[in-house]
Amino acid sequence: MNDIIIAILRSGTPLIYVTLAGVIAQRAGVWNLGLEGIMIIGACATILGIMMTNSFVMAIVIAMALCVLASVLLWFVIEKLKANPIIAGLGLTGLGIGGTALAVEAIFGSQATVSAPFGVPKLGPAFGSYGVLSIFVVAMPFVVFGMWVLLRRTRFGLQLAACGEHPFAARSVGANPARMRLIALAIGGVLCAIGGAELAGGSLQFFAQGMTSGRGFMAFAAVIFGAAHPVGATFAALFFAVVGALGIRAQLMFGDKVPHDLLQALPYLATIFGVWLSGKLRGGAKAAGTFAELKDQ
Amino acid sequence: MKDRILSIIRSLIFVAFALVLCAAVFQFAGYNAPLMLGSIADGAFLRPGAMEQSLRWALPLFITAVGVGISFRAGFFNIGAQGQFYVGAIFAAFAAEWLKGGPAFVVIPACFIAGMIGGALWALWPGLLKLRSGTDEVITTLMGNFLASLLLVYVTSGPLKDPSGSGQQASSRPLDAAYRISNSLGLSPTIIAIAVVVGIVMWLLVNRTAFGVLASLAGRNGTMVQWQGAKLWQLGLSSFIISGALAGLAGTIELMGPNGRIASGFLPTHGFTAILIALVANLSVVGTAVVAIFFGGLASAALYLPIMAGLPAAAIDIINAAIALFITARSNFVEKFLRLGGRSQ
Amino acid sequence: MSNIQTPALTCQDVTVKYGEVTALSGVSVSFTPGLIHAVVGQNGAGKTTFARVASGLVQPTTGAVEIQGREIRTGHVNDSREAGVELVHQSFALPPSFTVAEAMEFGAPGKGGIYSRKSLLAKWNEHLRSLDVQVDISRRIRDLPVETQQGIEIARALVTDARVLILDEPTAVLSPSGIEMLFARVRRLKERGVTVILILHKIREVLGIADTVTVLRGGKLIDGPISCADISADKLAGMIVGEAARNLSQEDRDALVGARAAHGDDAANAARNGLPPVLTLKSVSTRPDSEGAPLEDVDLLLRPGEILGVAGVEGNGQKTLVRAIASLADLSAGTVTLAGQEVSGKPLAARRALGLRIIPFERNVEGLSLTSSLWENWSARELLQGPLLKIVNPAKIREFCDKALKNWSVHYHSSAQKAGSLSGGNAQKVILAREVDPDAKVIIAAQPTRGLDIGATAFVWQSLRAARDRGAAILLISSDLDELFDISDRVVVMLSGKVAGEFSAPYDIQSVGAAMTGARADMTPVMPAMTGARQ
Amino acid sequence: AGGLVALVHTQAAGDNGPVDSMISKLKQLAGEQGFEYRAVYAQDPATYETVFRTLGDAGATIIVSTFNEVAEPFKALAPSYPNTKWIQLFGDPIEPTLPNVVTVSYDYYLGCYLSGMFAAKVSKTGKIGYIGGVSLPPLNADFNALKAGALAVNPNATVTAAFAGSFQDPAKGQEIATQMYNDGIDYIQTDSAATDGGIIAAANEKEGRMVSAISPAQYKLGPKSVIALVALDFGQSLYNEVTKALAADWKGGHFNTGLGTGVIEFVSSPTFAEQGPADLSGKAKEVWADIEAAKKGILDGSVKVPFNTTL
Ligand SMILES: Nc1ncnc2c1ncn2[C@@H]1O[C@H](COP(=O)(O)OP(=O)(O)OP(=O)(O)O)[C@@H](O)[C@H]1O
Ligand SMILES: Nc1ncnc2c1ncn2[C@@H]1O[C@H](COP(=O)(O)OP(=O)(O)OP(=O)(O)O)[C@@H](O)[C@H]1O
Ligand SMILES: [Mg+2]
Ligand SMILES: [Mg+2]
Repeated sequence: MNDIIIAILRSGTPLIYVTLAGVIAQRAGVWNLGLEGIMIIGACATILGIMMTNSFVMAIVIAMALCVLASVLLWFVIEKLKANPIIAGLGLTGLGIGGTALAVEAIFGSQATVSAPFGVPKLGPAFGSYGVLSIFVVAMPFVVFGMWVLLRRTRFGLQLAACGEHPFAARSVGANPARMRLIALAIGGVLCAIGGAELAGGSLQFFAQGMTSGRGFMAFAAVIFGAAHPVGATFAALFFAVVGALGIRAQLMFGDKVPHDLLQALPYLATIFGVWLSGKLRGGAKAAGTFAELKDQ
Repeated sequence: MKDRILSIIRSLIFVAFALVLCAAVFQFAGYNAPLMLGSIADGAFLRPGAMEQSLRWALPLFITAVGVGISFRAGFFNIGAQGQFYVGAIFAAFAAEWLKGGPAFVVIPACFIAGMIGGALWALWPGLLKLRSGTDEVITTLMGNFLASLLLVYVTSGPLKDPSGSGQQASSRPLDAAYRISNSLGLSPTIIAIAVVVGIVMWLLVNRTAFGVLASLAGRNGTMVQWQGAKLWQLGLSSFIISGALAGLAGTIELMGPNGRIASGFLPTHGFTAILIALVANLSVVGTAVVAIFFGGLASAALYLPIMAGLPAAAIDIINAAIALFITARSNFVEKFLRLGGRSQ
Repeated sequence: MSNIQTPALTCQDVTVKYGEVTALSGVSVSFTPGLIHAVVGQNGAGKTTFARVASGLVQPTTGAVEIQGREIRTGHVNDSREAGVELVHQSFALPPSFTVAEAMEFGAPGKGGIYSRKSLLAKWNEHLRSLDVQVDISRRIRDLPVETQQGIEIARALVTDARVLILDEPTAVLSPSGIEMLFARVRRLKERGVTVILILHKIREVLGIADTVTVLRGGKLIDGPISCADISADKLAGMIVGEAARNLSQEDRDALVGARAAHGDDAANAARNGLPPVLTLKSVSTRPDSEGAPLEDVDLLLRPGEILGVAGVEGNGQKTLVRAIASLADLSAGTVTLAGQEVSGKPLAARRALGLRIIPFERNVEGLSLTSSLWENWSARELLQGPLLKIVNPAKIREFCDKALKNWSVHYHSSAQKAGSLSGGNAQKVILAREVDPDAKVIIAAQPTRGLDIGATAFVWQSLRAARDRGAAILLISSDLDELFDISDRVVVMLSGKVAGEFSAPYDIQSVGAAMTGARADMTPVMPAMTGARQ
Repeated sequence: AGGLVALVHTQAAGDNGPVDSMISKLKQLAGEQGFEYRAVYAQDPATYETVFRTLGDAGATIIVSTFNEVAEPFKALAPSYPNTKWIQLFGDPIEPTLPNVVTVSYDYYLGCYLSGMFAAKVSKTGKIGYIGGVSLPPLNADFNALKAGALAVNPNATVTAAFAGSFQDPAKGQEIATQMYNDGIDYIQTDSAATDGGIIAAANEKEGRMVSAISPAQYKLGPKSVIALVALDFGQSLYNEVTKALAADWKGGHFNTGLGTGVIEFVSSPTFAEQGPADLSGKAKEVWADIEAAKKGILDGSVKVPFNTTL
């Protein structure tokens, strides 16, 4: 049982941090498809940062700074240059994946995996089998709670949601949607940095090319699945982690009887089923209608 | 018209800006930036045969992108083009396998029909889920892409596997030459004709039929067309099916044209590029053609660059990404600049 | 009005340009504190723009704004709010997914710390109660009727200690009783020393509540503030409409300024009674759904050449009635017959083919796609009448559209412009141009004059009458009793999803009112007030 | 010397194994012999032909590429570029042979067979795992050989396969490996490029977990867990073939290389022998003679290893 919990927490935590970044952006009205790119920047910067500064704190600060910078770039392009947020987000993802590869190549002369001497601090043996968990895993529930408070229990959170849902309403109470989105994306940058750091440094302690492997997009799916609610999306991300783990289990149990490709498809099928079910529970096709034309006036 | 030209100029300015930015970064990282810029132009449009190569990549992208445009117009964020493209190619490959030995004039059309049906089916289920139970199409189509890639692995290393040699290739058996619609260069009158027909038909559908007008109205405000007596599910499902069928058609072209087979993991970014093209083109059919040629050129240049300028694969990703980041920018300083001082708001 | 007092709000030489359009030009006006001021003008006169400048939402191209004698930075909402100006928007600005409590909280001033759901409920319940807004505070905005939404907007605007409250067309969405409650609320605010600026269309409302009136036309200040005591309804109408005043018929002019129209053309009534009905609802009941009270056993009969008014307090099944006729609500019992054919199971398309036309309640959601071009909006009905793959020619459609829009004297630049860029009156005319065609047999007109200026209102009435005279049957649903009485040949009253009574001219407002409130004793005290809006 | 030598790799760089070693050997050789080189990543099978054609047009003297997937484009293009020497590593012979194409076949699965035997001997639980990137035919063959090897030693052994779905997802590799180890599997054969790193990381978490990887570069990732390698020295192979091709008397044809030639080898880790748990390193040393014997048997044909590309 412990093993299962640990495994789920480990695979779920990076996803959850990035999902929260997606949630805050979504609520502020930005479809952030750059999550993948920002996350990999966080992963790369953490490992390289540890190698260079030999300090975890310095490394995570560098990672956060770079991720916030990437987020701000996205904000600038969307908000100031009025670019299409989806395309710009995908562009940022490409920039993150290519940029980290190029950086590794430029620094080490090869694209091979780079390992750091240590990673994110762990709980340590005092906690028994949970000792292998990193502090970011432990912090995760608190961060989720914090995000829930920020988004659902403060005036700031309400104004942020108003900026996403009805910018004119937000403006008419004096909130500045552009600035709110900047704040949301910057906070998202910090969260993505943590997500990336946890992915690369939580238990692996190395950076490999493209190691986010679509987790940013899964996080985005979790945002949609969880209806941009911090807790809902967290559970959606956890759901992805659980079905991922079950998919592996299925391969180990039935791999000799059922084609592996089919077994690997199970998490995706489960996701489709989950989204279908949650859509049904939320009231079917009617509820899916959005306020598409609720534009800033 | 003036607006269109303006927006093309604007895009070009931002693309140039992105390229210069990349060049600066690469120069800084120790690569030869002027050579890079030159190679892009060469690779895309200037060197002999470059136009053909650009078109080779552009035409299937165009077909998929037009389809993507249809479903986006109808208000569905169907990002499943990649999966629909794969499933189309898979269906066509099965058709080709089963009909092997038949006369080309039967087999080729049958493959195309099979491919379009495959693509359409792969769009149909997310469409049904969306329209019947409100299941978010972003997630279902994204999952559909993953599923289709797995299916491709499965069929190319299972039922359709090429048994030649030691049987270690994850790809289907090469198609008989008689069934190919182009050589491996991928440009033939047939393919051009298909693209032109698709372009014309889709242009007519979008701009000259009641369906086109109503579907985009429904995409912007479904409630309003419902009050006009439209069946939303009919409009919605048709757009899903059309976009899937077109992606499937593109998959079939890749199979029967340049590739002559399907291989595990082939053209993995086709769908995303098509979405990019559709959005950059603002979903207009003519715009899609223009933008597809631009991206075709880019694809062609991306294969040329690492060879001529010695850039690593990552650098190519960066160039593509920077272009994506900036290509839809519409800062009004460009307009201000173009109007030379004219006041604009 | 004494001169020593510093004005509550002063605009100096305010000009606002949106690109080519000049929404306000050189407007200088100042409002005495503690009074109720009305601002009137046609659609597009610049009233909303003026309100937005005052509240800091719009940065004027030139000009200055002073509040309580202090000049404020223009274009900064927070500065205006701090100075005590609050604006209640014409189309409300509350995020639909918010609960009432959240909608109150998100606009409150200051940082506000962390709240709990309970504390929020307690806090805003208190506030709402103090303002007489009755609502379940944990419901979502999108599920609330417009009156309640407006109450919440006003309450939201009053969370600060607002000294100047601007209400942009608050009466447009209200029923007579709602209007009276609003006016009572406004009068109480006045007693508390708040300066209230009301943007209104109806002259009788202006004269009924305001102390002064200010008239805008074409972005220019025509006159004001003028004391309401010094001006007649006729004169005011003339000032608002300007040159066009001469084109109004006496009948409309009377109606607009609040005089009772003459009714009772008995000969015509008798002739109509002989004709077979064109729309019949026979004991229609609908399944309950999320969108309003279900119908219960409704019988309705509509003959060619008549205007049947539907009165009722909002939320008593009028919406469902329209949706049932449009086949958008599920019937649980009963039949609908249209032009002699039973259409109970038939979709809207088939009903429209038989001559059904609908001017829906929600102009901007159900009636128009704001982000689509005018010609697309205009052509939707006809396009849906043919097969989906029918080849069409947009150039031709645009030509026809231009012709139709010209016929309906819509003010617009090009048929390619987005519907969202039209003023309310013009937007409504686009819908009329689409729905009132020669083939129309039954026209359902739901709140067709809501938010329209007096000229446009008269225009709608004329159009509906003309359609009736052509032989079309019109079902007019309105919360404005005056409107109903003025142009309906018969009126039915809806109450809790049932038809609670039928009346014919001359209407007795007391008995109609009694039917509207029915057994609901709690509503009865409001009754006398319902006629209060009428001078 | 002189000219342009190009390596077209169809797997991403950064695998700590074959691709990285080919690139570095190419660099090294370029330095020694003074030619211009390019390492081009061709991710997409649909683009192989265009890439080769562009290289041919650019006048490349030697084009090296890998795996069977490039066979069709090689066959199609080599005749049109007679002055270019084409080398396909890890490929089947081309029939009929082309004068300017060399194919080199590898029998990596044989190494996996030996790994399976070794696993069955050192495993305490008799449970053996295999983690591949994607379920492609060559990987399926590796797994089948691994299983055959294990069963040849211990008919009661269980050999379980799982695929990460990507060659670039170490976190997934770690997750799969952790589940396998928790199930009692104590020996995992990796076959998933950069995903391997995560598998080794999972093995490092508890003493007694063993991994067999692919490249000596991986020793340092798991000094106490990487017990052996089914080594595949693509880099050396590239070095040899390109050196031959640079000489005057080069001819097209097919070469078998693999077990016994130094290109493919099943080797035990010297690092593990020093730092690994004493019981396991002792056991490894003890059984190694049997492995050597089996290797001889394979080479002289007395041990038959099945080759099966389906799961
Ligand atoms: N910016 C946004 N983007 C997408 N959906 C949003 C956004 N803001 C709000 N929503 C929607 O609003 C709905 C309600 O969200 P909300 O956070 O109020 O839920 P809740 O159940 O009230 O949460 P809590 O229990 O924390 O108060 C969500 O289901 C979500 O669909
Ligand atoms: N954001 C905008 N962009 C361009 N033009 C605008 C904008 N807002 C208003 N206008 C134009 O400015 C003019 C004044 O508009 P405004 O909304 O102030 O009129 P109004 O008097 O409030 O009309 P109504 O009675 O219909 O509410 C109109 O011509 C309108 O089309
Ligand atoms: Mg809530
Ligand atoms: Mg207005």
